[in-house]
Amino acid sequence: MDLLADLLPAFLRQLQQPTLAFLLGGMLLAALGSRLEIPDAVYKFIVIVLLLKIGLGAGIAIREAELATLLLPAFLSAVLGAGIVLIGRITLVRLPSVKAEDGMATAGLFGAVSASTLAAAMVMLEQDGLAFEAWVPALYPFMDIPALVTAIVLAQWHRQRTGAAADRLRLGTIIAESLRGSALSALALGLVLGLVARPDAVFASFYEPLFRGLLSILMLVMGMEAYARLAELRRVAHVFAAYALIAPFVHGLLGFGLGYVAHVLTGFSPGGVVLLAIMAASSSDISGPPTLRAAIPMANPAAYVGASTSVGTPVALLSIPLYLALAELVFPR
Amino acid sequence: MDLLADLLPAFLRQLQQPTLAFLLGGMLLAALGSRLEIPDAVYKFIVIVLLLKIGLGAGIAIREAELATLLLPAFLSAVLGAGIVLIGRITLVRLPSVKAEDGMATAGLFGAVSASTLAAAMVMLEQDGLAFEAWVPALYPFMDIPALVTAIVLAQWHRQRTGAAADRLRLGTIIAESLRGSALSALALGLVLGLVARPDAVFASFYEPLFRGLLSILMLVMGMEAYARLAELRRVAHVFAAYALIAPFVHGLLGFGLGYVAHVLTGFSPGGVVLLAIMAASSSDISGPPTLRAAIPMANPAAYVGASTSVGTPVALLSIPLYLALAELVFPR
Amino acid sequence: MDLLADLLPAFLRQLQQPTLAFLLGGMLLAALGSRLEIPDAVYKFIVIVLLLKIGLGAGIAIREAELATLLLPAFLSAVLGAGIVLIGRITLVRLPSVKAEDGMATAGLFGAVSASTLAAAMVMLEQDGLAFEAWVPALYPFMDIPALVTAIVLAQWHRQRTGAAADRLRLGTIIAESLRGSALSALALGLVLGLVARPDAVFASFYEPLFRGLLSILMLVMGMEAYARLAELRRVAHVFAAYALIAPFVHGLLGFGLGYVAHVLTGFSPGGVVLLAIMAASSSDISGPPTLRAAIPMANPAAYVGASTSVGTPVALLSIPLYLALAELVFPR
Amino acid sequence: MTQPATKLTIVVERLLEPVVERLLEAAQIKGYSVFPGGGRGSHGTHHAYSAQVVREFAIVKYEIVVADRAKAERVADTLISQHLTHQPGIVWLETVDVLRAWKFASS
Amino acid sequence: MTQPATKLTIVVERLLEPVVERLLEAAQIKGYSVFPGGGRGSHGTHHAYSAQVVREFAIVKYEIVVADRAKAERVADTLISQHLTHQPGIVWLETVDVLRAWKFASS
Amino acid sequence: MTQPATKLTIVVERLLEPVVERLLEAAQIKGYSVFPGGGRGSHGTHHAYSAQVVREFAIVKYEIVVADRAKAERVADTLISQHLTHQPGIVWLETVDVLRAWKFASS
Ligand SMILES: Nc1ncnc2c1ncn2[C@@H]1O[C@H](COP(=O)(O)O)[C@@H](O)[C@H]1O
Ligand SMILES: Nc1ncnc2c1ncn2[C@@H]1O[C@H](COP(=O)(O)O)[C@@H](O)[C@H]1O
Ligand SMILES: Nc1ncnc2c1ncn2[C@@H]1O[C@H](COP(=O)(O)O)[C@@H](O)[C@H]1O
Ligand code: NA
Ligand code: NA
Ligand code: NA
Repeated sequence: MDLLADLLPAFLRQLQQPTLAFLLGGMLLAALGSRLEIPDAVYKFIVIVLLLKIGLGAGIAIREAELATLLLPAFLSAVLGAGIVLIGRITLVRLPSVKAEDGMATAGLFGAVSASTLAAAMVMLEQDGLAFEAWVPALYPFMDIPALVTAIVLAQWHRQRTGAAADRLRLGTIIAESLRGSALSALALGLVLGLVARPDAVFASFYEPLFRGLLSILMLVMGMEAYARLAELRRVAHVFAAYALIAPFVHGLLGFGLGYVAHVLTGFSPGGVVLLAIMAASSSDISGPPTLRAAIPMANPAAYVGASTSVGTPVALLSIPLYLALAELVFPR
Repeated sequence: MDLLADLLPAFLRQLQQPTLAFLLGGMLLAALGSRLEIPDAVYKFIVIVLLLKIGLGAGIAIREAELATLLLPAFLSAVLGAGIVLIGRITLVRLPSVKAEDGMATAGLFGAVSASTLAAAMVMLEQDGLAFEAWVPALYPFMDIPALVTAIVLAQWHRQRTGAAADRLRLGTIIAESLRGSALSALALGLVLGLVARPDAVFASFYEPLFRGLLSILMLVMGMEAYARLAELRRVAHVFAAYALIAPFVHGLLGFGLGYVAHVLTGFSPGGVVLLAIMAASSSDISGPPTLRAAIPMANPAAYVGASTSVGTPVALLSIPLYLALAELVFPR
Repeated sequence: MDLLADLLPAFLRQLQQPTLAFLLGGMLLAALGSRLEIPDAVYKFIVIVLLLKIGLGAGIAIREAELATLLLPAFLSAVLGAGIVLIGRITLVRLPSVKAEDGMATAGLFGAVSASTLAAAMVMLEQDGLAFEAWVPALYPFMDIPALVTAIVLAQWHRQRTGAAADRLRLGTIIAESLRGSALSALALGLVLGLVARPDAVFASFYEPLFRGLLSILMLVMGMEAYARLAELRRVAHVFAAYALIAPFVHGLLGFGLGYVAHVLTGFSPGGVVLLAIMAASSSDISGPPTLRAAIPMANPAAYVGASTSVGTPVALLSIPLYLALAELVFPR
Repeated sequence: MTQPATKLTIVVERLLEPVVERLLEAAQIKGYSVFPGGGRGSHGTHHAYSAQVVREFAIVKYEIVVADRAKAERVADTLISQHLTHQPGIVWLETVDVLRAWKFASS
Repeated sequence: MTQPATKLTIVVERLLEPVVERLLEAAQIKGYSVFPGGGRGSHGTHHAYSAQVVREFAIVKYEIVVADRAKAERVADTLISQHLTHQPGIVWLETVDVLRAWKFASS
Repeated sequence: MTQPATKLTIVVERLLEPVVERLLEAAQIKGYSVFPGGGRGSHGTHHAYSAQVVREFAIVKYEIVVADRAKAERVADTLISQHLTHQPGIVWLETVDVLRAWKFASS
């Protein structure tokens, strides 16, 4: 009760943060039938710049970081990614109205990471003055890839067990395909350039100052998209909407818990714990869907893309203040 | 004579302002047959960012403004919007070579407001150091919507009188449709976010610094577009070109006059008077045409879009220095 | 030997410059099969902004420059542009496996100038603190147009000699067509506005700060494009690849030499000498190909576009450090 | 293997998108494709690329393959008589051979 | 209701746009549609999206519906013989059924 | 002057681009055109413009003109049976009259 009394005003205050306000604004516009359109090219450009910025920042930071401190968080990220999919396997997929492949693909997306949610979280942490190791965003692929791989492998086992002829995909191929997607490519390129080149000047003069502004427009797109896809979601089983509503909180708290373990063991920063929680809570919106579409073609994208984009991503974004508030309780400053 | 001697050098100096220089440059490029192309996606992105910026700025300002001071200017804006269309009804539409619907649609566009002209005026006022209440740009819809509604209603009356079967459009629908257009949507979203969210940081780090630069590219597009559409205009009656050449001055002076009334009565700022004049002088280029096309399908877009985009908008833009000079005479600093 | 010992570490250090690092990164992504895509609209927008910036900067500078000092470098630029094509005519085109038209078109592109290479060089000179007259980039068309014109005229002579019916193109038409291309249009517009308008404020607040950042993304595109076109190049005679590998060095040293002459005669700055060398070394990637495609339709674009984009441009970009190092030796500070 | 069907092509301004889609909905037609473009006709030129100040006037082409030719003709007639008297737009029909004919049979 | 007409399809690079449009003008053809795209042929691959360093090589498709088949063939022949010997491009004709045939009769 | 040929039209998501292109390659078909677009079908709506969060799901239309109808049918059959059972996509064939028939004869 007391906790809630603490959380509610903090939550309402955070909704006024431009990041979330633009998201809600986009939903509102779509709901009111606005004809505002952000061109596809602009959307893609924004995502690439944001991911390059995240990668560059992380790469520059890793130059100075002690590599040993990264190991535990990276391992925990992989555990979270694969673990969330396994949890989906034994909950969502078991439900009577859920086609097995649809459920596995959905769990795969929720195990994976949303680049836009991660970017939003970074801006909101900065706004709040909650520090994190600059390499934390580089944990993204360590959570993303294990989740997608797990989902694809589970779907293959399922096909084999049910006797359907499945062309076996090899693990290496799946991982390589994931990394070739536009989101992870941009992030990885940024990382490598941040590590081996000296992009500090262009980072400070271009990527860093544009980050917040471009994010505000991305949030607008995500909001409009989320609303637009709700219609699609309505056509599939309701359990997907229910899962998409509840799962982010469960996954986020799991992430917070494991992050706390790293905090105790190796001094992982409070901001890092929050980012880990939010990555776990988020569900893939850019890179995951095409990977799954290619690897689990029998799954219905209306189910998994709808669940992730329409419900999962906005819920994850709107729950960022929750983890910030939690951090305030758990790590008193 | 003396006035002209004062105005001419000021005017020539203002033409060197990058805003107008880029406009003229765009026309020149088009006239010389340049193959330079600004992609559609970039054009749309620029317009959205500019309108979000205008809206955010106005919204942030309204938070602190006394609402009472807004009422008179808003009312005068609506009077101007509807009044300009009525003036067009009893002048342009009466001319023998003008089809009634074409004339009403054209008057509708000239009563409405051009977002790019408004943005250009804001930058030029700032450059000149002429202050205005930051909420003035939010008067845009108060002038725009009454103008379009008046034109559509006049066209419907005309059809009914001439016995043609017209499917009656309801007032509420027209207003809602206008607000759903991309321009007003972006402006309104900015306003709301400026009012209820706390976008000051992203406003200062992104929207404000990019405003001038993106405007310079928008002016380039407007210039090229204006020239390109001249050919279309040549195919319709010459009175449209004549109207488009003269009307902006008449409307601008009307706006200046009513703005002056507000100055005397409620202390409306000199900069606000100038912006009101320029909004009145401007003619809609983005949101008006599709609204009219849908609501007055019998009107020929070559007439009204040609008149507005090819002649009206450049004339309004190039007459901005006129109102600046007038303000210097009327409001000695 | 000693020279090489000086050059190598400098070269490796320069590869870490973000400009070249992003280029290599783009190649790497393409080689690894990444699905990262920079939308066409973004690519076009970046090129236009960079060229407007180059033009504006040069125009602002020319306002203060003594026109006489421009004459010699402009003349030398034209000599270089035409001369390089003539050299190609008596070397590349003579080789047995080379179709005459393919050879002339390729030589034409290598005589012409790459806007992206020029922009990259400007940023790297600034980074290195090597000053140049701000009007130097305006030499671009003085080298570009003579090169293209020479190639087209040579191809026409060739057709006539071989008895093929060629529709004679007139010189004026070729030059006008070149200037109407998007690259030279944007540059020329910037120049004119820089000269006659007062764009200093928007230059400083928008074009200048975005230059480096947008260039980094352009380099990414160039790198991906270079790799993607390698496959095409493999289908044409190997001499094109060999020419594209060697010619930039020959042309660059020629440019450096003629620039040095201007340095001695009229005090042309060391930075100007380097930029002249790099323009000579570079090969046209944006405006040249369509001009040649229209004027020498019998030439195979796989040969000339492949040679220029896949090999010529990256080699020219990667050789920028060479001319910087050379300048350090020749012009001790 | 293949079966004859009718392809209805509609070229209109984007402004009419909702009208066309409502007509198809009303006719129980579940499938169509749409392609952005430009063109020229009695109402002037519509550019296919580059900055368009008024997007809603851009040209789109609908291609609708249906098993039932009479239905395609009905949609075409309604569209033309009710919406294309003042607005730009053209319509034509073709006979095509489809695979998996069941994909084009509505309800 | 419908009347037979001829649809001429021309697939060329954007570079040839002015050529095609001049030919249509000369043949008194007042209406056509144009769609951006990509493709592959004897002159290599043209990408349909993503950054193209050379825009003018992009593929466009013209679709021109005319009442008079002979005229369509004349345009096609001129284009091919005068402009498509070295440049990429293909051309084909189809018979379609148009509504409002008067929209396709030139002058 | 003109000779009959077959136009194969394939409407699929961009995701299937490599599949379609591999099939054409295997069938020795050297020429095709591709157009970006949108559409609606049994797998829901694909928007033709505006921000698409997942690009790979956008609709593309392949138009492939070949001299040999049997070959076009074979490609269509393979595509449908091996790849379009779960994925969105439709396929149809038309007879067209081409100029320069040699451009469409494969191998
Ligand atoms: N004869 C034609 N062939 C192909 N497309 C046409 C033709 N006439 C008109 N169009 C298309 O239909 C649109 C509207 O035509 P209109 O109603 O004549 O203005 C044009 O912009 C073209 O895209
Ligand atoms: N057989 C074909 N079917 C459809 N389109 C083709 C075909 N051949 C060529 N094209 C198109 O025409 C363009 C030029 O072809 P080409 O002259 O063969 O290089 C290609 O890029 C394709 O867009
Ligand atoms: N009847 C149809 N006519 C034209 N295009 C269609 C039709 N049905 C489906 N399509 C196109 O094919 C895509 C996939 O269809 P489907 O396999 O039914 O989901 C759709 O998005 C449309 O672009
Ligand atoms: Na997750
Ligand atoms: Na007005
Ligand atoms: Na050169």
